[in-house]
Amino acid sequence: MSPAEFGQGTLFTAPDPEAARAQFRSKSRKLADKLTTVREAVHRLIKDGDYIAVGGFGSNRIPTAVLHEIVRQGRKGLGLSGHTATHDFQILAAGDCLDRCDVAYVVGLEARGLSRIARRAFESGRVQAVEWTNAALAWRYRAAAMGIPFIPARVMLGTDTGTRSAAKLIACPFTGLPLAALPALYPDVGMIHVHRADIHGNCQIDGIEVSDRDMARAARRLIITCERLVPAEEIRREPHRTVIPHFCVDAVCEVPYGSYPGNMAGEYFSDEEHLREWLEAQADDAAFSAFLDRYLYGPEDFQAYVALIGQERLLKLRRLELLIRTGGVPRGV
Amino acid sequence: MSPAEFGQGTLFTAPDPEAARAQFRSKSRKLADKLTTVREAVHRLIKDGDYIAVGGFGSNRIPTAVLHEIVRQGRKGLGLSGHTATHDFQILAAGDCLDRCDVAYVVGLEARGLSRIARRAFESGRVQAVEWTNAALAWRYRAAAMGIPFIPARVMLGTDTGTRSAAKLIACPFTGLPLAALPALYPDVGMIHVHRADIHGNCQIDGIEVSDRDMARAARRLIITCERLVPAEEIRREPHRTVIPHFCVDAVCEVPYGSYPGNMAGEYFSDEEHLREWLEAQADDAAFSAFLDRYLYGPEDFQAYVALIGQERLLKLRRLELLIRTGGVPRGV
Amino acid sequence: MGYNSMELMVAVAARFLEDGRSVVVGTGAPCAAAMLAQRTGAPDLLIMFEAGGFGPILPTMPISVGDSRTYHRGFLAGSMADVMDFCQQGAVDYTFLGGAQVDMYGNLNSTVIGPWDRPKVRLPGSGGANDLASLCWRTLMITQQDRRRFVPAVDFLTTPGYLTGPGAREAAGLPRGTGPYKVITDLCVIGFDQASCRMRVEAVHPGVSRADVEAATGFELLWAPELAETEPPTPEELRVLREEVDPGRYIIGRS
Amino acid sequence: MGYNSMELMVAVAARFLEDGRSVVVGTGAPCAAAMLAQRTGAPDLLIMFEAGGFGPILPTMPISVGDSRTYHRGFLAGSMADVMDFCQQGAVDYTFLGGAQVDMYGNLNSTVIGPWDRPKVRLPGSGGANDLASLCWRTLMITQQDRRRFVPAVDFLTTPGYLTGPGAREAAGLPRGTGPYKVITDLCVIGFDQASCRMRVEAVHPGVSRADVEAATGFELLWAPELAETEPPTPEELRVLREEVDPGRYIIGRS
Repeated sequence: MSPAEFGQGTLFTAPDPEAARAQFRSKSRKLADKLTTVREAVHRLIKDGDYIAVGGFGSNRIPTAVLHEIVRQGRKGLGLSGHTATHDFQILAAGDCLDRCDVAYVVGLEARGLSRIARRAFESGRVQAVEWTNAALAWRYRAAAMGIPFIPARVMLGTDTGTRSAAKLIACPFTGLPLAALPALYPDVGMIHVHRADIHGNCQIDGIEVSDRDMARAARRLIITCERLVPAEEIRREPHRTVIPHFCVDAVCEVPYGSYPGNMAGEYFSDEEHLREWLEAQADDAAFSAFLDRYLYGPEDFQAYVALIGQERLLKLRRLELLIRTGGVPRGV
Repeated sequence: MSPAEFGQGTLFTAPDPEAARAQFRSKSRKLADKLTTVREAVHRLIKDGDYIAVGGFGSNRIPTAVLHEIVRQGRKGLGLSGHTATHDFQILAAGDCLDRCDVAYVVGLEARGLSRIARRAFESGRVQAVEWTNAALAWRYRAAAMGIPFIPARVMLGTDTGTRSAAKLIACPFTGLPLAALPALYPDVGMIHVHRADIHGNCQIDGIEVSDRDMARAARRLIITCERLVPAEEIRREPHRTVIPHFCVDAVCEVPYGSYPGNMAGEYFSDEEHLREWLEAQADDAAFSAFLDRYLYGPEDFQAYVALIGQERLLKLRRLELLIRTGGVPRGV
Repeated sequence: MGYNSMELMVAVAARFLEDGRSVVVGTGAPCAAAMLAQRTGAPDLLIMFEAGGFGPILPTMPISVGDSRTYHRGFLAGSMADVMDFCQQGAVDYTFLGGAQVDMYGNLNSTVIGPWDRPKVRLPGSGGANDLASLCWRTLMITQQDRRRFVPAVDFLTTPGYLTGPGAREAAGLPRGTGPYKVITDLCVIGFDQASCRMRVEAVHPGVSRADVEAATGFELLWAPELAETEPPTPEELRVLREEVDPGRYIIGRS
Repeated sequence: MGYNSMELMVAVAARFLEDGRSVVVGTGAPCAAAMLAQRTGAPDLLIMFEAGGFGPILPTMPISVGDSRTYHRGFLAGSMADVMDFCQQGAVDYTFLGGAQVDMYGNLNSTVIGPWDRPKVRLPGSGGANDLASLCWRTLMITQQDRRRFVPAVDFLTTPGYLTGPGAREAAGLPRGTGPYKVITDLCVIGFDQASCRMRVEAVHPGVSRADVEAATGFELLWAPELAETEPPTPEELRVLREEVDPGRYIIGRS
């Protein structure tokens, strides 16, 4: 494959580190109080047309509250980094929020099946796709987090994925090896759900980080939702536990069950029944519209959505996550 | 500066990822019992002429026991990654173990002053220097840890440091920006002191990691010393605390006070008095020889060295580290 | 002892995984194969999941490759880059992949059916598949075999097999010595001919004929000179699979 | 209130550090300046150390830039790459550096005295200095001023100032808008002339003459049209410095 054939896709975000440096310079390093509501954070920090990146892994540790709010506030023309975008993607597809997507993994919910509305977003031509891979997007975040315009990698080579990407084929100056140069990806807005944060935005995550350490550093603006707000002193007791430092963060929102219906390590397992409802409702447009009214547009905020789900079900998911067997149907409180 | 002027230094280690891949392929992923003595580990894993990398940061969390043992076993012709090499460097210089060095920071002990024997190693021409920076060496480890032959960076540009490095000047394929291409650094042997490890080599570190996460992954062979051996189950209780996974590791040695006279976070502060003795003894060759006989060649192993220092002094360093004031001269046990 | 086709495929796949080696798996059959291998010949098989889980003691089958089961009592819960870095570095021996289409060189399509710019069906895309097939030493597939799937040419080359044949991976810059290793289908076990890099049937399952296999394949297959019959799952493999690996029968089913 | 030259330099340096900004410091005077700034005009100055410490509540002066004081009750204890990545990304506003030699463009030498391949004195090398001066927005120096140190040409250009003058940093590929900011010596405060990128004296310390400064400098200095006299340390600055920042007088001395 010649360099000209490789990387014919559109580059949705500029990899220029100089513009990004100016942006990062402008952010304050103050230990300010950034606590706010999800509504206010989305209102203030996400504009129509922005390019966004979602933390976690599709149905695990996802910032569901922010995604619902984006749909409720009717954001349009967003770009998305589709780094294992599963339930997060279908929420945005339900709101018809997107018009372009760097695709690594979209439209599927892993073994659960394909999302009809997500498929339709692409098949209708409404969302423009450029192809990448999960590692490529992860490493593109890393390049941005490092402040370099590209990082080389040995993936996408020889494939149509490479042809339809916006990477470039280069030769290694030391070894002559052909390499894919992956352009830095600086999202306009990142959104990440974490286990614990202080009001300044210092964050701890239990379990896998997926790509959130690098994505948090790559994002020009960053919204954090957390299961639990903790005193700043708790962060300072174990500073090696901090995954995201406060000066990357623009807004902190306390959202218990914030990854629901996704999994949250040590807190609650994914609600497979509700995810199945999401997929099945899409078979019929009217039914799906009613479904969205009930679960997404109806509740005035995420807490109302969670209340609709009910504590009994949430406790069941907690027991499932913690592998606590209750000898039959889990009982309510 | 033209590309030809830049990077005139010798590249001591091959950045070729293919050879490294073959090496990493050959390592076992078994949860084997890798517990051994420092003597055996050095004997088995470090050969004359090897290129080595030392973890920690000069006088902080350094694998002193391994360094002493390298000198005692008389290894010669070693190459060193001089990424803030301070007390570690002067130990190796005392044994005349080195003949080449990628220099970021050497011969000094930060504010403590310069090491005469370390200076002499370079000024005599016995050790060949190639110039780098701390970040450059850290990122070279990262390139190796990532399995890519180089990583671009915006340092060393326009300077004699760049000229005397073995980096290459390239143009960014996206932005045209001039960049320093830093070749991957795969040390033959890495050596790292950690807080806790299991017998398989899974490691936890408290406090800063410096560059050890990437260096551990970059090294072809890896020796771990730990303050404390812990049951494998303790590692599995908090898997997000693991900095180095077992399959990178070739030998695990339990060495309490293993960073002495360096600092070990949460355990003991650096012994500034002993470090001063090290520096002052170098003023006179005969005195230094006697000093080495007493502290390095005399003790048959690291525990004998630590015994020579004595528990009273070690407890004093612990109190200093923990900021425990004892109202005057710290008392013994 | 009776067994079904999925049980056979999982048991056969497990036998290819050597002890002391590492494998990146997804959910489903590959995960079941790796778990079975750990409980039979390969207790020290290191299981990894692409989202960042290393060496879990799996309490149940994961539902997502990023759910908390994938690092339950693991020795490392890291990042996706951790996993991919190790793959690129050469530390990962096996991976399991699948796709909507596969050709005779083991190239996979999981991106689109139809033309890319006007797809009949938009599929998920590479995910980590292109990465894993590019970087891990050996790629295995567990798949149903039929002409819709085993096609002369994939609509979109998402994930590299041997590309256009001998030398093509290396010429493209992919790491030397990597590539497709085995394809375990419901009909047979397929390897790759060294000279041509094409699929070559090594064994057919009990009761399956050469004609059955050819009828299910949209391209010309090579055949090993001494074609074997697949060793059926042993009673011990079936016991472990049914009682320990997948007691809920999510993967192996109830039949 | 009496004060010594080091106290003056530290106090002056502290005043240049704006609140809500970040600074990578070493041990010694730069650390003292940053600590003083936090206790006077810049309570939210973020202090970082190159080995990985972010935002410590410093219980004492660190001895090493990697010792445990540098992240004592910090909000992040990370890696050297963490710090350097943030510098390269544009998130770090200030750094303090020094060297055995400096020229009129603020280029520093900390590598060798004499020719590089046969040095009279081998010095430590760049350490993180080249990185920090390349990547942080503004570089400050606190240094004694004399002709051995302020030289017409450095023996080795370890760490970039403005290199050969206007446009040279950008041409070399260094991030736009970065470079030397202030040099605080025992005699005066020096900035950099925008047009020529050369050192320009902005203020002389009380009791110091222009001739004193010129006598201590091995190259031609520019002079600000309205030369100021340095504001001496205030009683409050001195109190904080002596009682809180450096009660052991390791940096500011006892005189």
